[in-house]
Amino acid sequence: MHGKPIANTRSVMGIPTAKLAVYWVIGSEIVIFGGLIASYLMHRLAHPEWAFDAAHTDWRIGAVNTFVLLTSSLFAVQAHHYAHKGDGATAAKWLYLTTGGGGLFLMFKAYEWSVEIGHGYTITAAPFWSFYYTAAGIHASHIIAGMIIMMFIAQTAKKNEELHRVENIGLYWHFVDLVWIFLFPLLYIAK
Amino acid sequence: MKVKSTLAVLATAVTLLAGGTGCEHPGHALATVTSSAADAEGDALYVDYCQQCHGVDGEGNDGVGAPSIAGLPEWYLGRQVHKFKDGVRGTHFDDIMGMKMRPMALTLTNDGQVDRIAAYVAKMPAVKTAATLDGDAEKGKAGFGTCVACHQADGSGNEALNAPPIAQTDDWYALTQLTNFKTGVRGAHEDDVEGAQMAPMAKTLADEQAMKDVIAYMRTLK
Amino acid sequence: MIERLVLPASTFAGDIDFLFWFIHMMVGGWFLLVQGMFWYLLFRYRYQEGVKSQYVTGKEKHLKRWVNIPHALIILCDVAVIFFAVQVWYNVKQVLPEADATIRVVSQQWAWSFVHPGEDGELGTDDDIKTVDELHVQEGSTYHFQLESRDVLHSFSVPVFRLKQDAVPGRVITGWFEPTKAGVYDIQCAEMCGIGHGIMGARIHVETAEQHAAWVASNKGS
Amino acid sequence: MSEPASVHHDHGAHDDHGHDQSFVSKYLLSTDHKIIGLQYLLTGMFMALFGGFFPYVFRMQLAFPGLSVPFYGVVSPTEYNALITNHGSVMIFWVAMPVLIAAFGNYLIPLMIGADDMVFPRLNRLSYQIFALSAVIIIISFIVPQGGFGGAWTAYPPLSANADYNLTPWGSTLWLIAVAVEFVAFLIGGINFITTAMNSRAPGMRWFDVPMIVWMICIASILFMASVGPLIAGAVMLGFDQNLGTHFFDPKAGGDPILWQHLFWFFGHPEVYVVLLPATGIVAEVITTFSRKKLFGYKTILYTAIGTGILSFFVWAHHQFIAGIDPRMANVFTVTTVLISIPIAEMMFLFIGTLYGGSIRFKPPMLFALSFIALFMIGGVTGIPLGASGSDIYLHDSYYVIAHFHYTFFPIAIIGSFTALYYWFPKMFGRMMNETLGYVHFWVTAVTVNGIFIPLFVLGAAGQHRRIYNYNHFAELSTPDLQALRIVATVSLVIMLLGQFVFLFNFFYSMFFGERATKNPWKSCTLEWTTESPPPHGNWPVDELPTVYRGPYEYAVEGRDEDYWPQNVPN
Repeated sequence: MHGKPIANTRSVMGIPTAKLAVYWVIGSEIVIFGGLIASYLMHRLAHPEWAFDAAHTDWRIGAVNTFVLLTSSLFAVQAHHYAHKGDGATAAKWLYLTTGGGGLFLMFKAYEWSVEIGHGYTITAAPFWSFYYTAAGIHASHIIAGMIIMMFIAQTAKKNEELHRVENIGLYWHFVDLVWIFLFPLLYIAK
Repeated sequence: MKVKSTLAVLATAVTLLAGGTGCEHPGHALATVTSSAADAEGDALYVDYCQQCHGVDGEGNDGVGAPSIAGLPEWYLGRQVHKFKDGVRGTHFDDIMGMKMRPMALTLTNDGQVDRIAAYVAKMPAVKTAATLDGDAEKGKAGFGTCVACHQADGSGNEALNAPPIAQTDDWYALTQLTNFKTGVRGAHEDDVEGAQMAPMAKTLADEQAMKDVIAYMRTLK
Repeated sequence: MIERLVLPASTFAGDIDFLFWFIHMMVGGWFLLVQGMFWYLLFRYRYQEGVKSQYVTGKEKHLKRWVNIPHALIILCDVAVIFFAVQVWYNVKQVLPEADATIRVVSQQWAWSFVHPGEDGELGTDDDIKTVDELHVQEGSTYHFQLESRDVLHSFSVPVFRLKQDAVPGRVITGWFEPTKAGVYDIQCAEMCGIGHGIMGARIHVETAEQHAAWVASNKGS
Repeated sequence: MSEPASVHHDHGAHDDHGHDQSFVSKYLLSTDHKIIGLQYLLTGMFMALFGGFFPYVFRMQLAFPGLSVPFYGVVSPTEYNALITNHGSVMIFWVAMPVLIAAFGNYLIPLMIGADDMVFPRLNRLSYQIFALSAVIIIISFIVPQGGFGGAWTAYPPLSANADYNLTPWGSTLWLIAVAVEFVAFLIGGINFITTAMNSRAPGMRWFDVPMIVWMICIASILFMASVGPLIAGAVMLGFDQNLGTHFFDPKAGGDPILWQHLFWFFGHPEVYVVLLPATGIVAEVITTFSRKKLFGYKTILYTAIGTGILSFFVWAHHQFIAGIDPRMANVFTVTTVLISIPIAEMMFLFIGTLYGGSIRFKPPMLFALSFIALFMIGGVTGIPLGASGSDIYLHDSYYVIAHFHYTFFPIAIIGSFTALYYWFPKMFGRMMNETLGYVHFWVTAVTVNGIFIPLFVLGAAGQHRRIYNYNHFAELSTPDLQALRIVATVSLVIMLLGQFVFLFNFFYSMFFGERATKNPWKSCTLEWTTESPPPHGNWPVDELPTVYRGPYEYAVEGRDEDYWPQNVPN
């Protein structure tokens, strides 16, 4: 609306303000997912019989999705690289690719879920499935939010404005990726 | 929370004002006023103490174990609430639903509250809830013969014989209560004179399916 | 201090009362001391014409003493509190003494039901005595209770015994008590369990051996 | 990012040009941290009217059970439960948090660190808007069919998870949504506070030159952020249990109700310190100013705050001693809980030590700050018998607990807020509050609070349990003696609530007709007193943003004429 306050331009800690804030965002997200994963683990360890349900997840789709997300994270690194050099247009292209990776992830996810729901493994089918859909769903909502923000940032980056944001969304994206790295073995591999 | 009762009080106030200023027959107006004041009070009591489980229209809630009560006769409602209050119902180890109702009845500590609620609920239009059981009405017709003596052929009940109307009763509730009567969960208390009349009748029904059939027939009556 | 308000009627009630008294003496002494210091300072250093405040940073050794020494003493008191607290806890909750009898306590919205072992002293046999809102135990014998819930969380609380234990649906929680004084006391529900929580009470009848035997005999076959 | 400061110039130096803004853009859509702070403050005060009215209703019911309560009517059990549940929720989430953290955090952090605004002004506004939305949702939750949620503010499942148990399908869902939305608002706000205080301090302001309240609000925000995450995850699970039919917390289908208790109290206990710390920060500011003293051990106070914060993550299960957890765990948590007395006692000692050698002026803010110390001490020491597992067996969920935590929360949320309001009112509105009315308000509040809660200690020790709407149903609790205590508590409450009207009158009257305030009416050292009262948009003229030369509490420094030495005055 108005210009930025002077407060925003100060950097007593030597870290750009926006980046500092992103670290705090990630910190608060870590505890959210931490709580969720800890709850899941507590249950999982107490109920070995959940392995029966867990066996019905499709680890191949999970693995492909892990690969897709990791690749998109790589794209985000590329975007940061070009943004750092001041090449907003190329950075934007890489950001679009990253977003595309997120989209691909969601498409696989949608297919996977529709198959599972088709087999009757709905969110209410068993406690395992409740956790499965809740954890993956919260994660997917982060992917969607990240994609939306990334599109906006790509728009401004194209005009060579606010290039520092490219790195910040990249940090967020790596974090979302990392959460998946935790979720994948816990939900798919551990049988 | 108090929206409904506040509205009722407002309505009473408006009636009062109207009666006090414009009406040509003061006696008639007074009658209207008192009856609607009683209604408003009954309504407030219903909202405060019954609605949570038995629903806005007295339609009940099978998830909670609360039967449909709207339109049951005043004498029956009042007597049952008093039985709950006095520990004649709802004090058996296996009467899980009754144990939920008993404390609610105990909260009605002021004199006359039970009667006012009973009068109010009796005036509510009866609600017949959807069937939840798979009984065969044809087969149940024969079994219903036992019931006719007290509850009448049309299931409308008979106050003289302490028999409430049963044509509107929820099937799940009827089944639980028949089972309770049969197994001595209800009607076995020494002070439950009316329940003691019903208990042997329930014992004539051989098994659960027989009960379901009778209930299915019973609910075709109205 | 508690014993003046509620009768202690179980073997461990005295321990808990002692702990309560001990902690209150402990913290009460500190409380009075610190409040005394606080009010003294307020009075001593109130604003006076021409008197300037002192520049004190809190690093001065002779002043820091006033904070550090009491602080070290508080840690000592903490240790004492922890010691007695854990000791009492261990005796009441962590170890189960040999039981003379076992009872089942079933909680539900909004009533307590109890299963007594009956004449044979064994739970789960035909002569079990099932009651609602009424628990009968014998003075001087040790009981194990198996606490269950049919729906939500409840808490089995007997103030005269200083006993409290939450009931968790899906679990059977075992605890113990040994009544020491005959009489009739309150059982309360101490965990929010819905709209009837406020009246989810029951009575515990602590009876002498003869009374208890008579009660068991009178309930034979029920 | 690299926008030149001059763009901002016209909002700082010539702030009066704001007059062409409409009311909406100036007050409702403003990104100015001071306006947002006031929005939080007024919203919090508005919610306090709700949260304060509820205890009037249920205490009247407890003192005179079954009778019609004036201005309300007869209280049914359902309503009683909804009232106590929402009294707790509203007071903590919609009064204490917005007033202590958000309102004063927003208003004071930029001013006290010498910045012109928060680092993310628009995010700041968004945080308020989300908060306002949550307040609207919780108000709506009272008037939906079946009434408001009545499962206690802890919302233990399965009661809260299943409408067949709690009988309030709408109320419980809306309550949960409101709480979750409120958490999001405070996460956003908290990130803004921390980032601002970390990165935007005035030139020369080192870590230990930061005023205590800024520290405390930031530590509180970090505590909140670190503790609320699991509960947010839990809230999603509980919401699914309520509305999608999952069974995370329902043992009938493999769930575990105790899990919620862990998630809730892992947040719930640090939450106490989330609101406590800002209040102690406020007290630190006020007692230094009015006793003309440096804090007795600035760093030690800071370390005790951090220590308390860290310890608070390891004590949560003391709320669950008898909840069916492994009894051996209770021993561990007794130790950690009793250990919390170490930093907190130290902090109180240091506050009292600050009074030593002072020149104490008993103005209304100072009286409130002192009563915080005196009252909070009662709350503190009565926490020990509750934290000690052995005595908690008896005291758990009794009125002793209620009295204990009200002796902590009342000083924190109510006394702490009043301290801050009386102290910073001249800065916020440019006028002084009426002192006589302030004294009347103080004495009424600080005396009657004891009349409310001391009887509750006795009732708790007598075995009276919480959340019971009519004690006449229990033979041992319906004695005339105990009933007399309940009536004493209720009468005290009514007097106290009436006393608050004195404050409300004083607040709004002084806002418009009070005596004009100078820049620095209390002769305080911190930076907010170096600008106009009220501060213009941008806080200082843009080329006069302060530079800091010393710590925040340099009172009575030897060899100076004035007894205070503001942070921004060069040697």
